[in-house]
Amino acid sequence: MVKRVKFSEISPSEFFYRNRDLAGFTNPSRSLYSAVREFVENSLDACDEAGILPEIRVELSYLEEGRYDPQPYRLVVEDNGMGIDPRHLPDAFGRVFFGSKFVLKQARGMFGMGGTMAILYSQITTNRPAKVSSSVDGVKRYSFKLLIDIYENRPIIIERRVEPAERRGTRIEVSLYGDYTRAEPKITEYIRQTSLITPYATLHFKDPKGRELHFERVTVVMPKPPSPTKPHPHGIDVEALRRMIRLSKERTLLKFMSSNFHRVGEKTASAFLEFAGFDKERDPKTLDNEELVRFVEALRSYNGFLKPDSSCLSPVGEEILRAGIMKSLEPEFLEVVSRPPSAYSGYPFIIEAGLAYNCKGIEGLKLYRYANRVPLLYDEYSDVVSKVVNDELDLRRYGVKPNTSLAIITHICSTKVPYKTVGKEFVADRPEIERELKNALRELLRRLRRYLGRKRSYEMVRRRMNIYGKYLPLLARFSKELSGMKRMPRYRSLLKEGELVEERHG
Amino acid sequence: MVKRVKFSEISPSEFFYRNRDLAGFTNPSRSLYSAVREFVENSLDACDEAGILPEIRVELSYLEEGRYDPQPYRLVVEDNGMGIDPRHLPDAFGRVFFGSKFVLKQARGMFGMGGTMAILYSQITTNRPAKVSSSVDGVKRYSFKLLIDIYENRPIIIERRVEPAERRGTRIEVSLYGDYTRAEPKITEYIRQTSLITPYATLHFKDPKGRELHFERVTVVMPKPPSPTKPHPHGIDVEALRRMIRLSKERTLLKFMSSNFHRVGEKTASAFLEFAGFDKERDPKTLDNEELVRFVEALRSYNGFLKPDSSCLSPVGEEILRAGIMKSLEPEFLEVVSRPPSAYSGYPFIIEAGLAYNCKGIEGLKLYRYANRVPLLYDEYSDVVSKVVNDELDLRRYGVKPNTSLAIITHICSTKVPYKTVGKEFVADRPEIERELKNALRELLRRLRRYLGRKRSYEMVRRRMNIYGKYLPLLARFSKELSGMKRMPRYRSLLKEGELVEERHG
Amino acid sequence: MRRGTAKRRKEEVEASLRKLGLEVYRKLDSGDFPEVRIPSRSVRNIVYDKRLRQYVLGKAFVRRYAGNIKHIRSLTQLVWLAFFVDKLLKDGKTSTLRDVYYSAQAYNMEFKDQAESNNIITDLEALLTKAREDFNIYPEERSSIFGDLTIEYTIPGYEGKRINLSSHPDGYMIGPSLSSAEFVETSAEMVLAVEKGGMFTRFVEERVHERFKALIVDLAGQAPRATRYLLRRLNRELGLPIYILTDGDPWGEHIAAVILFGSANAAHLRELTVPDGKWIGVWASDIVKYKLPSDPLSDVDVKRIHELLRDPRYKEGIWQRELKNFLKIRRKSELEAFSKYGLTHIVDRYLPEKLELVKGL
Amino acid sequence: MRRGTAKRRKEEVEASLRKLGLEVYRKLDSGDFPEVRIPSRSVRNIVYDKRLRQYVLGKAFVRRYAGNIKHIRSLTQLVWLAFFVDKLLKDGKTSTLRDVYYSAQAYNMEFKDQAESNNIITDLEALLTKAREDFNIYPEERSSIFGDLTIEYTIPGYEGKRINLSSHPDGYMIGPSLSSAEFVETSAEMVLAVEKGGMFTRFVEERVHERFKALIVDLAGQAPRATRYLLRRLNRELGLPIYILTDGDPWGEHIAAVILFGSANAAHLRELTVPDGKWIGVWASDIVKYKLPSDPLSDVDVKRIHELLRDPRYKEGIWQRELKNFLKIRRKSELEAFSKYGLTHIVDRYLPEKLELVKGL
Repeated sequence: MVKRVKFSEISPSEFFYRNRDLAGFTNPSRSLYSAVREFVENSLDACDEAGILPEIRVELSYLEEGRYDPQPYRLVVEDNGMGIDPRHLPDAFGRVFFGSKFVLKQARGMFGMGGTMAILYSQITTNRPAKVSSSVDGVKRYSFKLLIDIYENRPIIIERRVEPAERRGTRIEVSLYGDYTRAEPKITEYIRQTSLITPYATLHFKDPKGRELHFERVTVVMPKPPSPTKPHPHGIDVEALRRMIRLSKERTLLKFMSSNFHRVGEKTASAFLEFAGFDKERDPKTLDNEELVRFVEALRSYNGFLKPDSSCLSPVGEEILRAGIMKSLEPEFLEVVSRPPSAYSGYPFIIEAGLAYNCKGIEGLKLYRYANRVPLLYDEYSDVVSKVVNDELDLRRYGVKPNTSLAIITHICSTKVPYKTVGKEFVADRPEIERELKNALRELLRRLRRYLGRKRSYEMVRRRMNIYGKYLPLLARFSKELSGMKRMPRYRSLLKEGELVEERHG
Repeated sequence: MVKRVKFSEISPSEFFYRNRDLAGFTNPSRSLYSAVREFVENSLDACDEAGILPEIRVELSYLEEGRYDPQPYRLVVEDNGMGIDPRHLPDAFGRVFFGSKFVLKQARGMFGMGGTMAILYSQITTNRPAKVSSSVDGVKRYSFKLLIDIYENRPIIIERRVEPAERRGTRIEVSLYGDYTRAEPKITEYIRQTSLITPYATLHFKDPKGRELHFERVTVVMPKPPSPTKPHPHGIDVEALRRMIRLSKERTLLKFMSSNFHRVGEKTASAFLEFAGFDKERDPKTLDNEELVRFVEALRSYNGFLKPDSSCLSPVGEEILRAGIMKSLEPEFLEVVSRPPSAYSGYPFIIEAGLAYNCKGIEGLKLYRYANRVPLLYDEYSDVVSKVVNDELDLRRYGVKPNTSLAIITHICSTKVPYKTVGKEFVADRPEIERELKNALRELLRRLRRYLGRKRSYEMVRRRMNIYGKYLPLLARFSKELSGMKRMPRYRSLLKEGELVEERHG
Repeated sequence: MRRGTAKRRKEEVEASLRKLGLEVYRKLDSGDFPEVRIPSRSVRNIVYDKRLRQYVLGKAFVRRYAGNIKHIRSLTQLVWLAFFVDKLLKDGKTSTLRDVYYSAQAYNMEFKDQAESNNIITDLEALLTKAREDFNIYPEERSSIFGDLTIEYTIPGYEGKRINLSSHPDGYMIGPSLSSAEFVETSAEMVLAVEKGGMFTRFVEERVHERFKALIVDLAGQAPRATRYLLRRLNRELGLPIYILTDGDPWGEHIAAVILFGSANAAHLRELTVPDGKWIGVWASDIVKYKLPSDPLSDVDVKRIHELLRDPRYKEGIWQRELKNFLKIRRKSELEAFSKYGLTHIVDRYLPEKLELVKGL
Repeated sequence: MRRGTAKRRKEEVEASLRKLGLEVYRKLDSGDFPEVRIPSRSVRNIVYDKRLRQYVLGKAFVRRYAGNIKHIRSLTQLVWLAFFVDKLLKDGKTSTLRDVYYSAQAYNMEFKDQAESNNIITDLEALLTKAREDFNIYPEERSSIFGDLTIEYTIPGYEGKRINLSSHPDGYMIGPSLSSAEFVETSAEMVLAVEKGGMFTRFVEERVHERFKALIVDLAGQAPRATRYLLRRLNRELGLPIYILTDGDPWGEHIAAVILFGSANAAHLRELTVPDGKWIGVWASDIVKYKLPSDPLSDVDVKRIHELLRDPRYKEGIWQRELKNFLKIRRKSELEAFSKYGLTHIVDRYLPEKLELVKGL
């Protein structure tokens, strides 16, 4: 007997409400950590994008005294960033898939839903509204109390107020169930690692037990902020091309190409079209399916395109990275490298990496993984960096002995980091990323090998200096005694020659 | 200088197009595996729900001969299930968040987007339309060629045909980029493990090299199909309650309770409302925020509710599980257990587990993880089962020596399995699930310990039988020689007593 | 000089064995399960006897009762061993531990491994409070002796024969015939026991036996029991003071301590110790005083020192002081380290200085 | 009976040492860097000499040239060692490997570890084709001997003294004085060398020396070089056949083979082998024939057999046959396994049968 099957559709916030595990809100401990993290990242983004030296204050407190974990907490995160326009403020925090981060530009947040998920989670667990307030001008501050209508995927505004502002920036306050006892190590490690990659930020954290962590900025140099960009032709798939054509107003392939692709001007476009065998004057909208496929295959195989530039990316830069690592790890030897931009599936990315040898407080090998300046703390073994370090590099080949104190810091920045989960904890192993990581780490390891080699050979040379001075007289004395001769042999002339022969033998 | 920030909203299929890594479509090898898997699961669901003994045919072939991996493949999956109504067929495969699986009932597919994602992926990589056809009556078969309009999240129907059907069921054909060389072990392992948990199904797999895998059904007993259910009061959060009230037409709390909650009739409802201090006649829509919170807290702490029954769940059952494991692993010793239903966050679940000792072809410990009859092959170390087996159980305490050939089979069935990723590869560590897993495995391990103990002690007893017969005469002889006596001592009477004393000593 | 010690001991052992046989026989013959009570050798029953200055067993016993199926096998093994030893002694033969293990098979007895058979041998030692050398069971390891000592053999075929142990400068093996020999006469005034064969040869070469009127013993590492028994006899029967010279590390110190005060795993035996003996080095303080080449202590060394510091034998005097010195200087030296000053330095300088010093202690 | 062997060898060594000293001196004195060429001991230069029936070094040399900074240290060490050995011989003193290591410090020389100093000693052996015992350098390990052999010592203080090695039944240590003694007379007609001390004692007890007119040697495992040298001298100078009795496993077989044909790591030496000697068991075939208690071969045993099968010393006859037998039966037995038939069985039955059999080979 066949039954009738009911079909239906749900809203995005409904989907994520049902599947909040996907976004890192698995249990009270992990959820508390995820909430801290999502808000801090939003705050840092809000400063970076405006070129403001960040000053972030995080405060976690018990909602009621004397309870045991898991229990409700109040979480406040406050920044001096550029603020959010009051017209968008409720939507930005009360609607899934709504945000400023759906353009092709590097940012910490990416799915446009981290903050909203944290509010969703707090609402589910404590049923208290979130309080968000923001000032874009340092004059007026707009405050909202809001809940999320999950069914409809929209914010419900409970209260709206305008007050005089003391300074620019955004403040968010939520009440949520958490387990700080278990989350504490991760949260403090998160803030510590964030300060390593953001040495131009000042971070304050006050925990529910009243303990405070302060990280003062050590540099006022900020990374160049990124600007939105067009997609690179090497990474375009058929679907992407189809959509670009539909959205484009250009009527010829030449114009279409030169106005829609990253670093493609008329000259490049026309060379490419000739290579691919398409008429420059053809209306892109007339391409049929087969032609679209051929066009994409030609885009992929053509070698004449310029490499993606990094204008849309905001790498930390060697100087800042070096300052951050130096301050955090105090290594004996440190090298950093910023790889040239590369791309996967049309998304440009840059790998930055640091290698710190003989660090304070580190025994053996430790990985610091970052993606778009966000530290990744969970699921290390599923990450592409672990895969490269453990499976692809043989550290001993670089003269690194087991148990050497060694920190490997990797930073992948991209307009889109290929996370495997919405919880943003580990990066998928795209071959292009794997290759760049390998190149970066090999370069650093070669420099470390040179350093270790120099260190050793310096000591060698000094030792050799005295060898002839020591052994020739002994040789003379023993051969005299053994042969029963009366006087010492005349060996002095050899003292100098010894050195020369040595130099020849290298 | 503060820049203007652009806010915008995107569609769900847009989101997943941008973030296809999340759904397991990471690289050509993984994507091929994910596509096979999504379609096979849809097919099995379509049979199970209608009580049809499944017969599934999977065929993978090269789209063009003589190319190298990664290359385009044709994937065909065909079943004898109940078919899909032609009115819903295009939406079911061409729209994200549209499906039959958003009700509270156990099914393999869950996010309502696995099949759609596979089609999305095939479209992106080969730009060829998918062909889907289905017959619900065995008479007429409706066929569609379709593409997905990602921007608008809806199917584009390219061709629609009606033909006479040879039998009931659904067939789907897609062309997609893949890497079979690397995916082969996972795909064959997936089909093998699927046959273990579905011994009532016949599975055929033909691979691009022309090799075939056949798994014939070994039983015609099918698990009882699940029926949709209402949520259990213990697992309700404030948000869920708010939504139930909004959707309900009941005007009193008593009626509201007894018509919306799992196993709550008027008697239970009235006892609860008394306990919680709410007026039975109160209109649920008049509850304010504070009251909602109090109501939910009362729901959680009230002990009078019945446990969730398993009508909405479809465990495999001990008989079928045993048949499947026996056939696949041929163990020396096998025990299976089906735990009573339990619930987390309002979702009922059942843990089933098997423990197979001394299996064919298994060395050391091997985990077979299933969720709603789906084998989980990736990311074993992030899964709750690994956590329990490795961290919470000390196998040696149960007499299991290291390197013993041991298979642990776990099956969690639930109206909603808390996956950590959309790719459905590992289960989050909810405390309720962890506890049930622990109980199930401990029970099985205790039985194994008994078995191993009996095996040992049987041999012990036999050995002891002859001990007195052997040693008493020797003792007599040596003491005679040592003491220098002439004749043997009269010890024969002791031969019987020895046994008695032994029995007394236990 | 007492005489006949060796012979008297043999008769004692034979009498105890017969008594054991008789007890078991009588029980069996009257239809009862025989039993034997053996002093327990468990750690809790090992105590340090301050008066005897050695480890001894306490009052706890282990019961081997033939009526218990878990005991009958080991009890039979024990009685078989007593019977086998009795035969060895009567026939004037010796045996190794390994021989005992295999010999059982000739009697339909078996041991599951060497450890089991060794354990039964120790049971019999504990039961009779006699060392296995008294049962004519000798280990493989041998040390050796040299010097002016005339002995008279008691083993079959050599009864009454005498030799003097100063004729062969490479040394005489200390085996069954020497262990069972009677001492006749000596001109020696002390015994110098050294840890290593190389040093033994050095001492002979440097005529230490003449210059110091000494018998020289090569301990060959941790001294075998036959050697410890011989040292005790030399001390008791001939009144010779015993001086022990080892490597300068905790292991060397322990070699000396075991000879003087016995070992925990021979707590069931008496008459193996020489409480009046002296350890004459190499002390930790000698390493500093003589500026010896040295190596840093390893982790194992340090761990061993901490173990010994808790041991009652090391509670006082030189024993305690030197352990602490090792810990302080964190270094160790071997006997050969004196070669830094020439091969004869240890005999010419160190030995006389040290003997002088120790006599005053 | 040849006489004076020991003395002649000593003079040869002293002459070679002086020659080495003179060469180095002359080069230095004429302003040139001295050099020494030492036969290479690398695996590629070790070849099996069928005629000599032992491993020997090929024609390759290693050059130690003082002008090369990598060589000057080891060349100086070599010359120092020659000087030190010369002194040892002149003073009639002996030394252990360890002593050499430490003695260097007295001369401002140092070795970074014992391995380095041992290696230089082997260099000098290879250069002079003489064993380190010829340099008066003896290892710690000692084996022993018993039986009717009268020797005359040559070491200082004992020159001309004679003793007979049958007076002390526990055995005489084989050390520097025995190695350097001259043989005076013997009534023995063969030498029986056994792998283990326990079996040695058994043989003495069972009067094997009288019943078989034999000298009995305890090899104490893999025979030290001094013992191998002694066995060769007993064979060459006294014309005594050498019979070797070991455990029945590949390791025992190899102990015998090394005595007869030398070892690869002494390929730079001659006069340590006894190619006419015989291995009289325990053979793999004896394990079957005598139904001996046995243990299964371990993986290491099997691996060892396959190594030996590739070794030219094992290419033919009994050596090849028994290795294959071990592989076939997959079991091994110890000498003590004969105790299954009573302690004296090995002497009463096995030994005469086996000697009879082997003489026919």
